[in-house]
Amino acid sequence: MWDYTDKVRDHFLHPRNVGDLENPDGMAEVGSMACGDALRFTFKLDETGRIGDARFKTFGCASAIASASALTEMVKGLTVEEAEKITNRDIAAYLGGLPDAKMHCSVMGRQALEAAIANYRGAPAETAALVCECFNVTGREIEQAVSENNLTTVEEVTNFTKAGGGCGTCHEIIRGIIDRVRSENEVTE
Amino acid sequence: MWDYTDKVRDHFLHPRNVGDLENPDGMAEVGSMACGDALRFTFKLDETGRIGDARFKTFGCASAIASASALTEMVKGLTVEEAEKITNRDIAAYLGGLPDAKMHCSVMGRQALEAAIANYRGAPAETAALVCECFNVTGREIEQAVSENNLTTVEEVTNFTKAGGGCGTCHEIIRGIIDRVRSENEVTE
Amino acid sequence: MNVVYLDNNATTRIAPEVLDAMMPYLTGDYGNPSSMHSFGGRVAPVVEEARGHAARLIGASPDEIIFTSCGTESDNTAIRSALAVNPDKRHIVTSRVEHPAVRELCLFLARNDYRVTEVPVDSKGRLDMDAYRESLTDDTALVTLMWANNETGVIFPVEEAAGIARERGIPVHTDAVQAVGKVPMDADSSGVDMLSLSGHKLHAPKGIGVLYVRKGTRFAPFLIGGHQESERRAGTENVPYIAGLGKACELALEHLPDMNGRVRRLRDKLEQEITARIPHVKINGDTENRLPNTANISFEYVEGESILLMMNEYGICASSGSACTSGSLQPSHVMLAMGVPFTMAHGSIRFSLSIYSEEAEIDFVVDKLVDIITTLRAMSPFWNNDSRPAAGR
Amino acid sequence: MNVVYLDNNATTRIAPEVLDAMMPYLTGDYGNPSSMHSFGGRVAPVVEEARGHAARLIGASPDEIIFTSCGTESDNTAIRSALAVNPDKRHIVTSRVEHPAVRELCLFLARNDYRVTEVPVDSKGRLDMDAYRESLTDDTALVTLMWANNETGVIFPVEEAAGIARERGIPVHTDAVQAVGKVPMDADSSGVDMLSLSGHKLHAPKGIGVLYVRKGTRFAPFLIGGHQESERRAGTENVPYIAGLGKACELALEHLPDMNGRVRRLRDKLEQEITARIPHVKINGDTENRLPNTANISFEYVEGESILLMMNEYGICASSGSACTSGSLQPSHVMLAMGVPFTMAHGSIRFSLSIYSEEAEIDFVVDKLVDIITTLRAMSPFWNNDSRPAAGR
Ligand SMILES: Cc1ncc(COP(=O)(O)O)c(C=O)c1O
Ligand SMILES: Cc1ncc(COP(=O)(O)O)c(C=O)c1O
Ligand code: FES
Ligand code: FES
Repeated sequence: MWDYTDKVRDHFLHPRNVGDLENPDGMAEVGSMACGDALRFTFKLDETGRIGDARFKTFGCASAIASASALTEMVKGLTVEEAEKITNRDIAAYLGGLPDAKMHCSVMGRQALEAAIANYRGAPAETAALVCECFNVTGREIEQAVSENNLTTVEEVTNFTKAGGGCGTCHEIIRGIIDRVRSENEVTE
Repeated sequence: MWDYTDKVRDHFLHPRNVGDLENPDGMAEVGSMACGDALRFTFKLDETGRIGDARFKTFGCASAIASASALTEMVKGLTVEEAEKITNRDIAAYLGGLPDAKMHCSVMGRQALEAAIANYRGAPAETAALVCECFNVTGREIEQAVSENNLTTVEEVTNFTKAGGGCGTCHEIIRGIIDRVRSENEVTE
Repeated sequence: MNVVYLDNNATTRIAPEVLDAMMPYLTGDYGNPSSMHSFGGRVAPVVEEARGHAARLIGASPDEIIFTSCGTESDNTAIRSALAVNPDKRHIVTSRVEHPAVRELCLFLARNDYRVTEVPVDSKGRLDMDAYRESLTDDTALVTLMWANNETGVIFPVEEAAGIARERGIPVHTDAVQAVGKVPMDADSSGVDMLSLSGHKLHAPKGIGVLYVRKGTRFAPFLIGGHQESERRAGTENVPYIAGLGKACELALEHLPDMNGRVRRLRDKLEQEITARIPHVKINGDTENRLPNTANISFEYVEGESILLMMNEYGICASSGSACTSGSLQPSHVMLAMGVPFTMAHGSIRFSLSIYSEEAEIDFVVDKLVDIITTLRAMSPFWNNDSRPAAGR
Repeated sequence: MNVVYLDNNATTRIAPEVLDAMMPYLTGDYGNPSSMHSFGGRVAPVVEEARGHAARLIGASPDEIIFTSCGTESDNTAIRSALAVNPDKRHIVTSRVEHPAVRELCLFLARNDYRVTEVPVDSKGRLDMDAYRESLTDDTALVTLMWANNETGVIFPVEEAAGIARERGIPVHTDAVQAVGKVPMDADSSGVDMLSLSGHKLHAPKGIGVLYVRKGTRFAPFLIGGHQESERRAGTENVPYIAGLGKACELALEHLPDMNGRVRRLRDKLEQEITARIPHVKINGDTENRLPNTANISFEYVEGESILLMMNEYGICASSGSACTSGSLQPSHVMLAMGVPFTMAHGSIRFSLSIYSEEAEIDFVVDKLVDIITTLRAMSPFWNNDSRPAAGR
């Protein structure tokens, strides 16, 4: 805390623009729980073609939260082309600097921005947050496997996707995905 | 100091019977300057055949001085045969004990007593305090060489007795002996 | 702001009595105990009195106590000594969850001509005794196992492990830095040959420790130089801290019942209230066999540093893993060894109480935590606002 | 009884300002600087401020400063590190008059696969530079030479020696424990790669030291464990003593002129009066090149412990050789290396002053010494009562 700037502290304790936008023009998820930080970033353009609103959700340390909060503030009012020029150093500078060991938080912000812009330009929404680090399997892949094959146990998911077949630390998340997909299916059924 | 008994402290600060007796009945010198402690011990019998007086001179640490002082007190009033039974442990006990590392001081006392009694019984006075450790040469030997051969330098003494031919730490003492013998000779000449 | 200090496994306040015991040697009585004048010499008995108190606390005799500069030095000394006196044996047995003062040294040795077996633990942090038994070989120079874990408080069956090693003639060291003063201990009957403790975990200052070396144990000094500590640890004696540690050991013995009664109940209350009022939390470690002061709690779907820093806003001090590992992105090696899932490992917080902890503090912490976890989960992409995990999205 | 403390090379009083600087961290501010809460974190800058003061005193930059637990640890760390980073070289060059913290370790290494050359000194304690030059070989892993001798105060030409070694690519360590704070020093331009100092020689407490390691010097830690001191020295930081050492370094820099002016004159007066009033005394060591506070004086035909203990009766503190060697029957290795004859070596006393020393104390000591030496000589079999040596009787 003592080597965070006041600006970081402020954005951590009073984060701006927390949440998810409905029907965003661009969205991306980067990072993973295994890595220790993850970020979901969404934005919407206004009638003038500029970024009118942006939101984030972050799992991570104080500087991850602050970097995401800063990013949402920084992009507002910019065109996509202008926003595209924001670097991770810009994010860190906006916050008055980040400790060396925490610069990766600004990098994550930059990555999310990039991926969300790509999504806006037509790439599939990158909800590629890795769930299983051991086998490099994203949440979306697991979701698909569960819903398409009506899977109900982690073991089944492992059989279909390999996810969960290594260290086992992702089992809880896989179980969460199963629960969610099943409850969604119940609703729709 | 803190691990010396009050008795040691007392005999160190207020030693009894310091000095040399003239025409002693028994005398001895033990130890050497190189060893770090040395003791000259003399005694005289009274008319009843008991030890009437005893004196010491000590070069050494507090417990060496105290041990010698104690020894002179202990022997007074004893017959030579009784005195002969005094052990180094008796000396230490008389002082209320000595630190382990200092027991050798009581041993030196015992040795001086033994040698002085031997001298009383006819052995030559043991003024055998080593002057030169390297070549095991006593003060008396050097004295003799100096006086018989009229030596005037340390080098000459080394030539005659070997004393001083090693580490050289005894040179000062040898010089002292030369000075003394020569001044004594001057007087008698 | 009032500080609520629940980070006593990281370091403790210096007890006022301890400071009092130190003050003479920080002011007028500054002599060197090895000096030949009584101004210095009179502080030598102070060192010996402290040695007696340390010995009594751990069930040893005073000449088995060597004062060192910290727990790390005690650990390093023990391990290096065991290897030095037995140069032909090249194998070390330890656990996966040791403090860095043991673990990093073992890892270093593993890169330098030694074989190191890290015995695993189960999901509750309990030592795998079968694996332990199997790990011992004729080439084993040392077993080093912590008495209690700094992150979870889990207590290892060190005495049983020592018995097994001794049967095979293998010397045993235990890092008891977290256990001393929190649970009763008898080094003498424990079967261990060497035992480390650190002053700043028991209300003495940082920068003083003890290595217990059982009488008759072959020993090679680590710091080589002057004759201090009966030639077993060179360096002018830190008289003020030694005096302070002595007093701290005396107090710790007195306070053992409070630690194992009132403090244990406060810890239990903390855990119960948190699990009752916050969903998706988990207590890490073997709750049957634990230090009375330690609670290691995982808050799923949020990250530890954020929790710590939000608590910090309320003056609440705790830690995430050990102080040493805080700030790194990796969950602690202890959590990893226990197989705690990342969802929980990243959000694990250690609360460690002391005899100075009070019930009102516990209540305050629980109240604030409810808010903090809610706030952070609202920001988490892995959490839905209807209080359910949103895993995988 | 008033204490006249002339044993400052053994240890010093803690300066009141130093104690003041320490007190916050001995009381309310007990946090661990590595903690993630600001209660702990706010003491981290305290450590850095102290590092700055230590660096300024010795002419280094702060990141070249490693805090250790004592001078002995600094010395051991430096020597072990130099050998560890250069495992193929098996030769060490040192002097005959080093402190045990260097010498005993070198002797230990000489029994364990290393060759050690102890460069001799002359009768004034001056390093034999020709022998030094010749001692260096392609196999030399380290030169370790003290900056100033603890018993005599003699200053070695460490900078010149370092230059010679550096030309051959040999790393140089200097034990500057006695020199720091007594003579000006600039580690940066000195050419040495590592330098040790100890707090308790400069009015900080016993149990804190510094190892300076020049930027770019390859280094292997001695204490292995946590990440403290930028991974160069594990163990929870001794914050109070570090803060105290910082203040002590700041003060020492301020007091350098007093030390080299007033204190030096007091020391000179002590020597002059003693030699004037007591026959058969000798000043040991190179009086041209000496610490300003140290006088080593031999009183012939009497033994050191007796002198010390008689002075002790008057509250006068000094030492015979170093505190470590006192109590042994052998004259110190320093006196032996200088070839001081036994008649004088056994009766050598070290008086070491500090900025707290006063003229009245010096007068008092001289008066008492006249009596003491007379008394002891009257008891000596090597002395006649007419004030002449009686050597050989
Ligand atoms: C020259 C020298 N080196 C090293 C040391 C050792 O320092 P410490 O007692 O802090 O270990 C001392 C003093 O004891 C010393 O005088
Ligand atoms: C289990 C354990 N061992 C060793 C240590 C190291 O002790 P110190 O910080 O005194 O070096 C600690 C604490 O830091 C610890 O918790
Ligand atoms: S992270 Fe999925 S099995 Fe290791
Ligand atoms: S003692 Fe005489 S030469 Fe060594």
